[in-house]
Amino acid sequence: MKKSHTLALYADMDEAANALRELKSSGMSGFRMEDVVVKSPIDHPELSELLGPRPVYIQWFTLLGVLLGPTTGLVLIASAQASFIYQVRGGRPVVPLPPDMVLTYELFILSGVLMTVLATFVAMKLPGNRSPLYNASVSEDKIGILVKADPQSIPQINEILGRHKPLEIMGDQAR
Amino acid sequence: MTMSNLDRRDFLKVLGISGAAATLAGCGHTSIESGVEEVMSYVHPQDFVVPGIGVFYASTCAQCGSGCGIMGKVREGRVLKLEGNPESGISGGKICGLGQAGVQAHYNPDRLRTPMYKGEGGLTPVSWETAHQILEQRLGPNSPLKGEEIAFLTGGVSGHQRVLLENFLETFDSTHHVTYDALSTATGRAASKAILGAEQPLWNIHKARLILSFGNDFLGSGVSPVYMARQYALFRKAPRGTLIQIEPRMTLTGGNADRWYPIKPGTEGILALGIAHDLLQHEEFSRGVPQEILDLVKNYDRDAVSDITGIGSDAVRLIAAQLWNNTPSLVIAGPSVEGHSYGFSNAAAVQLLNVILGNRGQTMEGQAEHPFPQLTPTLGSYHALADLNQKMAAGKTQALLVYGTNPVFTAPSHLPFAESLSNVPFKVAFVTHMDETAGHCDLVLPLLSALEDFGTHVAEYQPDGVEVMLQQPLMEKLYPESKGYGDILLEILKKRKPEAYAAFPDYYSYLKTAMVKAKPVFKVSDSDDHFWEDALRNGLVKWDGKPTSLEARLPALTMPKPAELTTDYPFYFVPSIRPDMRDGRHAYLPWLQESPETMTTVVWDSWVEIHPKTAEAMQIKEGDILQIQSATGSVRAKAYLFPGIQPDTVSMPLGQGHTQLGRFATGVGVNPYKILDPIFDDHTGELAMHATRVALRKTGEHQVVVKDEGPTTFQNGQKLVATLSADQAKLSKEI
Amino acid sequence: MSLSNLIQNWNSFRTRRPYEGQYDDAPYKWAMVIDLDSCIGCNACTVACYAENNLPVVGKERFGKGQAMHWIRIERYWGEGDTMTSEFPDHGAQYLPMLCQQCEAAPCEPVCPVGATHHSPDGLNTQVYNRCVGSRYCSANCPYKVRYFNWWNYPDRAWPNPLELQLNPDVTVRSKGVMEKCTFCMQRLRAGMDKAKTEGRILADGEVLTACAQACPTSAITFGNLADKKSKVARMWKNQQVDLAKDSQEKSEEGIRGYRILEELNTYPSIVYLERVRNLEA
Amino acid sequence: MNYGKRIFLWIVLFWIGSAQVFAEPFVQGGPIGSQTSDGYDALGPVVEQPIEFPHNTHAGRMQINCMYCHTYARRSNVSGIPRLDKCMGCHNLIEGVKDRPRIKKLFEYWENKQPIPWKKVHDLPDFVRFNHERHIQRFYFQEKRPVREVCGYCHGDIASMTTARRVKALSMGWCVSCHQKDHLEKAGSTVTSHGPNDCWLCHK
Amino acid sequence: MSHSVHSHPQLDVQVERKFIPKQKDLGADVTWAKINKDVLKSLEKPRPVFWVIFFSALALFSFGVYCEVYQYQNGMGVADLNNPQVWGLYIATFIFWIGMGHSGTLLSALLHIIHADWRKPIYRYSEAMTTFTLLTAALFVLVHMGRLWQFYYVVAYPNERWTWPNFTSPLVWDATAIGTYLTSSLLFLYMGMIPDLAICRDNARGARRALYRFLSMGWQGTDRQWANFKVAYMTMACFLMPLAVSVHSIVSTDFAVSQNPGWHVTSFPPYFVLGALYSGCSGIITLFIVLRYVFRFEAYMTQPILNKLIKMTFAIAMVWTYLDLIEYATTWYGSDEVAKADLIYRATGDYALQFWGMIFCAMVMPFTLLIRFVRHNYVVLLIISLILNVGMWLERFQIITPTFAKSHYPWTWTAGWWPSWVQWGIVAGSFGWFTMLFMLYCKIFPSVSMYEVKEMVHEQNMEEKALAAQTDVHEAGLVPEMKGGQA
Repeated sequence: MKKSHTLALYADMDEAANALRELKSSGMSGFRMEDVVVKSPIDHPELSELLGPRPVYIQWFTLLGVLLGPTTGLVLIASAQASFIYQVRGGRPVVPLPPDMVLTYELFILSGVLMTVLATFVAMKLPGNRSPLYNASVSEDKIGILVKADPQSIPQINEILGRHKPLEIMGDQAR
Repeated sequence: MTMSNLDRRDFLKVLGISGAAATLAGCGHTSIESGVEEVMSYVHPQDFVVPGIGVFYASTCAQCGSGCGIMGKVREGRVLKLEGNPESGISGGKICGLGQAGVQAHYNPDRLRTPMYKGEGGLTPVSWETAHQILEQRLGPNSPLKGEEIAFLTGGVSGHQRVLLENFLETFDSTHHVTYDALSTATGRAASKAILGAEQPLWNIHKARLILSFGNDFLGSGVSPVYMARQYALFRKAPRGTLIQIEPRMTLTGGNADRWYPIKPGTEGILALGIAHDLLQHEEFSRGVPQEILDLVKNYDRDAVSDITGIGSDAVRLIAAQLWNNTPSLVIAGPSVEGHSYGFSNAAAVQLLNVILGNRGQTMEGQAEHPFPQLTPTLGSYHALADLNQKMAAGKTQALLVYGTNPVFTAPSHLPFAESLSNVPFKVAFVTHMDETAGHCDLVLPLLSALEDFGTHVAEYQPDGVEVMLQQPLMEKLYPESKGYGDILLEILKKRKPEAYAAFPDYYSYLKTAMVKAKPVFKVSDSDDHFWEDALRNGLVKWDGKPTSLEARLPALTMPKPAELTTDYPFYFVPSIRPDMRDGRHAYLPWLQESPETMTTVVWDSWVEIHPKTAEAMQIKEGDILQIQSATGSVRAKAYLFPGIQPDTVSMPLGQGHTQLGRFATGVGVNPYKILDPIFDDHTGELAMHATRVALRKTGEHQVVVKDEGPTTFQNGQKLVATLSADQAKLSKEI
Repeated sequence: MSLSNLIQNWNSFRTRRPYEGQYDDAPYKWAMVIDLDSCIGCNACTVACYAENNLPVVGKERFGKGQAMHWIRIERYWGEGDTMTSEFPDHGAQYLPMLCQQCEAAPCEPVCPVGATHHSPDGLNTQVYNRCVGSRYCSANCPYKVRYFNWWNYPDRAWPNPLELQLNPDVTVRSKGVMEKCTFCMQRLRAGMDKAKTEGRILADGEVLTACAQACPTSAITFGNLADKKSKVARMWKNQQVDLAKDSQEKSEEGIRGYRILEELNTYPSIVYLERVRNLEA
Repeated sequence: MNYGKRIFLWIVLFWIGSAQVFAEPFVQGGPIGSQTSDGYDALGPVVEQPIEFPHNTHAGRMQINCMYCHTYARRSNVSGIPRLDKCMGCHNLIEGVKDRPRIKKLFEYWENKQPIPWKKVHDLPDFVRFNHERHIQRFYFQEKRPVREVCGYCHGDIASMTTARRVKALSMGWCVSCHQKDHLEKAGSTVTSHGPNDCWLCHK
Repeated sequence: MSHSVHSHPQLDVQVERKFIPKQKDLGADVTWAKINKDVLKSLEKPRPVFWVIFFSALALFSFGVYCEVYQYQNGMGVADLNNPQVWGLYIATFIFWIGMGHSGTLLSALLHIIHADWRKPIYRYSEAMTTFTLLTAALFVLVHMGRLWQFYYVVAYPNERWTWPNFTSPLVWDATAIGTYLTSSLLFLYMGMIPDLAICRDNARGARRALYRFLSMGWQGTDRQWANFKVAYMTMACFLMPLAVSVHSIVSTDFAVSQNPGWHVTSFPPYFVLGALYSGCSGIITLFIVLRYVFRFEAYMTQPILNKLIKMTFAIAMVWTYLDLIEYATTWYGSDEVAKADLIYRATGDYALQFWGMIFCAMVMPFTLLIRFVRHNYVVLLIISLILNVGMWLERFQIITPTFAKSHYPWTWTAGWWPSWVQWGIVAGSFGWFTMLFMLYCKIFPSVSMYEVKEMVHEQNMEEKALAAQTDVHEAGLVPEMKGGQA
């Protein structure tokens, strides 16, 4: 079943929080709290808390990066040094550990960073298209609450949202 | 390895010049190419010729008169490098830097490539046809020239070049062969002859326990430096001999001395007499010494000698004591002893020591008698040039041929050779490079380089029997318009005296015939061809002459006291001889210009050496440009502070200051020959090169001295060159 | 497989050099002895090197800027300290032929970013011209300062025609931006070693010499194969009690002349110098 | 988050796979002939020679050993172009072909005593030294491989060409790939060794 | 600005001692909407002096390019480098630029980790500075290379030559470290900029809008995006801090692994890191003043923030001074005679002017930062921050040149070596290149982080709310700023 969206803009954080609280406690069918999205110019942990647990998985990617990067890096470097045209340099061992550790360390960081960035973009679903219900003011100073729900629940949701002094309520149909 | 001359020439043909040019691209040509370079092969080569592998050919080094046997590495028709020829008793497989640079003389970009004839606008290129016409017209069979009207001015020549030259003059009923050497040792040779009975005795350096050298740079610019250096190496092995060097300016040999004494220039004879004075106290030495000598020596006690020479009386005693303790010894004199108005007496006083010490037969012997005296080198002198100059100035000389010498550059300014040249109607120069003298000549003939021409050489100093050294081409001639010196002379001779010379198509056949004719003397039983091939392969033929004994004479001597320095000219002036530049004829060789002078490490320049103490007193810093003023003239040069010089002395190297000797020599440095005063040796009439006195004037200008050494000339506590006292060394245990 | 290669040869890859007996089984280890008592500072070696190795003549201006290219240079010192100890150099000058010391633990090698310089199996410090990118780190790190950089494109003008005909075809002419240094006349050694290998032997002592050793009029330079215990150079090293793999040498008695320059920097040079001897009482 | 987990898995796989690919060149060298990234073709250009020498006739039809003409290959760095008198040695005696244009040209050179200006086909960079002698000695004389194979490893099947043309990459990686292989030390022996790996062996 | 007391520097101590209320980092008038307006305006219309700076930088850069082309064509000889003096200004300036790059990370990463909020208005441009200084430094790697056209030999990639770079070379470590650092800080900069790019996107038109749209990748500021963003940002900050330390430590090994006197110093890594932070901080001060004026950022780059920045700079300067002095002390009291001679040569030899110049500029001048007048006079402060950086550049110069001039080997010592105009030209060009890039950046991208300043405003508001709610008047705002006793 195709879902519909509605977006409410709030100037005040407390009002937005109240709106969320009410949405959460309304217990109505046709929408899930997971589908509620808060759009804000800055991070508002207070609001996020109300949305329920939304775990972040980036650190696992980071862990993967810092494990794979240095190990494959070290093996590659050491094998390159030990490859057929290996040469002795300055009396040092052909596979010298301290220099290799330096490079391994750099690779550790590099792969960690790259994996983190990659994971972040994946997690943030970027690059992606903006939702049609986007309002430029959420990047300025307003807080937007975007709710995805069954079309029949939308009026009820709009009502809840409208109770907390929204500046504007937009919906799919408003377009 | 038999090879006819023609085959040889074919082999020496340069192949793959394009290959060489591509080498220049160096790292530029970094990818794999196809069809860009050419690769050629010989038409009909000898079997041993393998591309990519060098073949060594023996020849003789013509860079100086030492007559070292050399080998040239030839590959793809190019001579790449010269090495010493192990067959040669002189070089023994070794070679000096000057010799190595022979290859650059050959490939020099400034070589003369065509004959030149003086026309309206100076010298202009002409064809050989024209050149031959001119030569025939002037010197051909119809030439009216006779006797001293014709003069052949050369540097030292030997071997068949000399024979041909003299034969050539003979057809004019002339013996007017003038040999000029700007660095003539005629005075010293005369003194040696007078005392020891030989102009140039053999020195058994390696047998000597002590060498006392008065300014003789036998390791650097002496009579046979490579041979001497080889002997020196033996001398330094156990039991190690001691070298004491006494001279006003430290030479390369002085730099290697165990003890070096700076002496006031011109007082060497007095020091020698002072040493003799000490020695003659002992009956052992004074036995057989004539009374005149004893009387003469009596006046030179240590203190008197010390006053005059600037060498402490303790040092005089020490030197005498060492001569006493270390026998056999060897006492030799060099240019700084000879170059005074009383140079002969000075050198004789030094040689006297050898007689007193009984070095004859021990460390000094006579050279072996040469079976072909006509091949021996002619030794130059200054007064020969002065005589010629007089004749020329008087208009007596109608034709002058110049070969292997450059008097316009090396004659001092009081001998106006260039001006006198204008009195001679016909002047021919045989050169490989345009030089100052050739620039004043009417006809300049381009010679083959020493690596392209045949020839024979006999060294002035023959250490081991007698060798006739062969010079042969290592390469096809670079410039088709150049000709061999022998070939040119032979061509004129063929016209003047066809009955004797028509049989020889070229100088090569003349040489071969002459050498083969001399075969019996060398006690070889081979066939003629075999003998000749052997000679070419070895680069020499050898005759086992035994050293002769020396007969000592002790003539009466007078030893003048040198005049004091005056306030007008408060410095002694010592022109120093660079081992690589000699009289300046090698200044066009870039390797030599770039190789740092051994004592100062200066490159590409002239400079004036001053003792740091003197410089401090005069507030002179390194690089200050000084005017060096003698009574005759002045030059400007950068100051270089040099501790190895007597403080009242300044010294300049000879050889630079060319105005016409190719791109590498022209405009580099100044020519100190031009400020030498007209002072001559009383006995021989030679120019007294060390007798000039100069004044220094600061010009206020400053330039950086280009040299290899950095701001410090000390080891600064690092163990770089460690020195071990001779009594601690265990050389006999070494390998 | 690289990993198995790595694991199999781990020990050899982890060995520090030099170690005692390193060249016992090797056919060659090139080394030199320079007798400073015989050296007269005549520059014959320098010119020989120019001739053999295609060294460019840089000219006065560039020489003055310190851009000379002599792989072997004759240094002339006046004393051990930092000033003259007497008014005159009483015991002559102190000459030192300085060339690449072919260090066993060369400071130049590990720092090259592209590995253009490394240690060859016969104990030479190599320089691969085409690999060089010109970072000059090796020269910065060389305690002897015997590496020379092509500051200019010398092939352009150092050999005006026909001087270029003299160039040795066995040696690359280096273009601008490349580091170069003494190779112990590798082209000669290479040709000799190849010939010997074809004939199934190793090179005899003295069969191949470097250009400097061959020219040296006083034979002050002895060159040879240290791995061959019977060679002159090996006997001299032994006689002078210099051990390749030690950074300080213990001498059994006074008066043994062999030493290596700046040995205390742990470079393990392949050139032993013999102290200059002077009769200091003269 | 299923999406994330899938991505996670993909990354792990990709990483391991790319490490394998990355390691490959120094493990195995990659496919021979593929190392031409420096901008030249593995197949060299057609080179026009002064005489269009028919290798296919000499080496192909006549079955003449390469080293009969390129006689220096076994004793020098360079294999060399045969000397002119070598060509003449045979062609003087072969009357049947004397009127052919190529042979006429050859005689022209010979009569003028002119070397023939051949163009180099296998021209390595100037800083590289390749020693024919060692390769011929090792593989032809010691290992007793057929001469076609020994020469052909670098020069290709010359017997099928008229004038020679470069067919192998001749790049450093290409050289190294062969040096790295184990070769029999002698014919009949089982002892193997790989080629030397000293930089200064080939770089001068 | 609610300052009531102004003091004269000379009279500083005699100023009437009284409590000065602690200033807020941002003024009370800053609202979210104003932030957007101000910052976006900076992208449109900076003061005209912007163009003066930009075009002079472009001119300098062009001259540098000319010098480099000249050097490329003729060989490194035109730089008057020679056998011992193989590096010259190129490596000195390389290290200088790498060093400059370190403080951006310090501000953005370390201060982010420890939640020092005052960093927020100024971290963006410092990070941009990091990126561009690294780009400038990377130029020197190439400029310095004798065979620039073969630079790819240094890169580790499977190739037809079957060769690898030498992993034992500190230069390869350098390359790796700088590559990592550049990549990471570029990503860090970019990632931190995404919300701001979205703001730009929402307010721009035309080509700019397309650019911002492309770069912001569709950021909408959803709670999930913010949550992930925060975690990722913190994670990267944690990576960047040790990375920055490792980068300059590795750069120091270029010297420390060699045996050259004056380089073979154990304390070089921390010394270099601190030197880097030091020069970076003074660079940030310079740019602070410039940006504040050029882009009219007076409301965000406020005196209290500057004060904190200066305090941090001073502290770093002191640590650096200490490390520098103990380096001398260990050499002086050590037994390495060559190193000692080298130290003496530095202080008394040909480069004594540079040495004492460094001591003056980098060790003495920081003390002027203690003077209140200096801290409050932007012109003076600008000059002083430049002097500090001149000092730090001289420090790099006198690490390299005197060591080459007087190394282990006396024969190759040099006297009075001096770089040629080509070197100076390229160094000048590098300043032009950096300034050009940086100015261009500030013109195109928001150089003050809008969303973080918003956070800051938000937090200040919350704090005030909390304060108002509390009855306890603990002297949050009454801590005396000046040293001195109680009234």
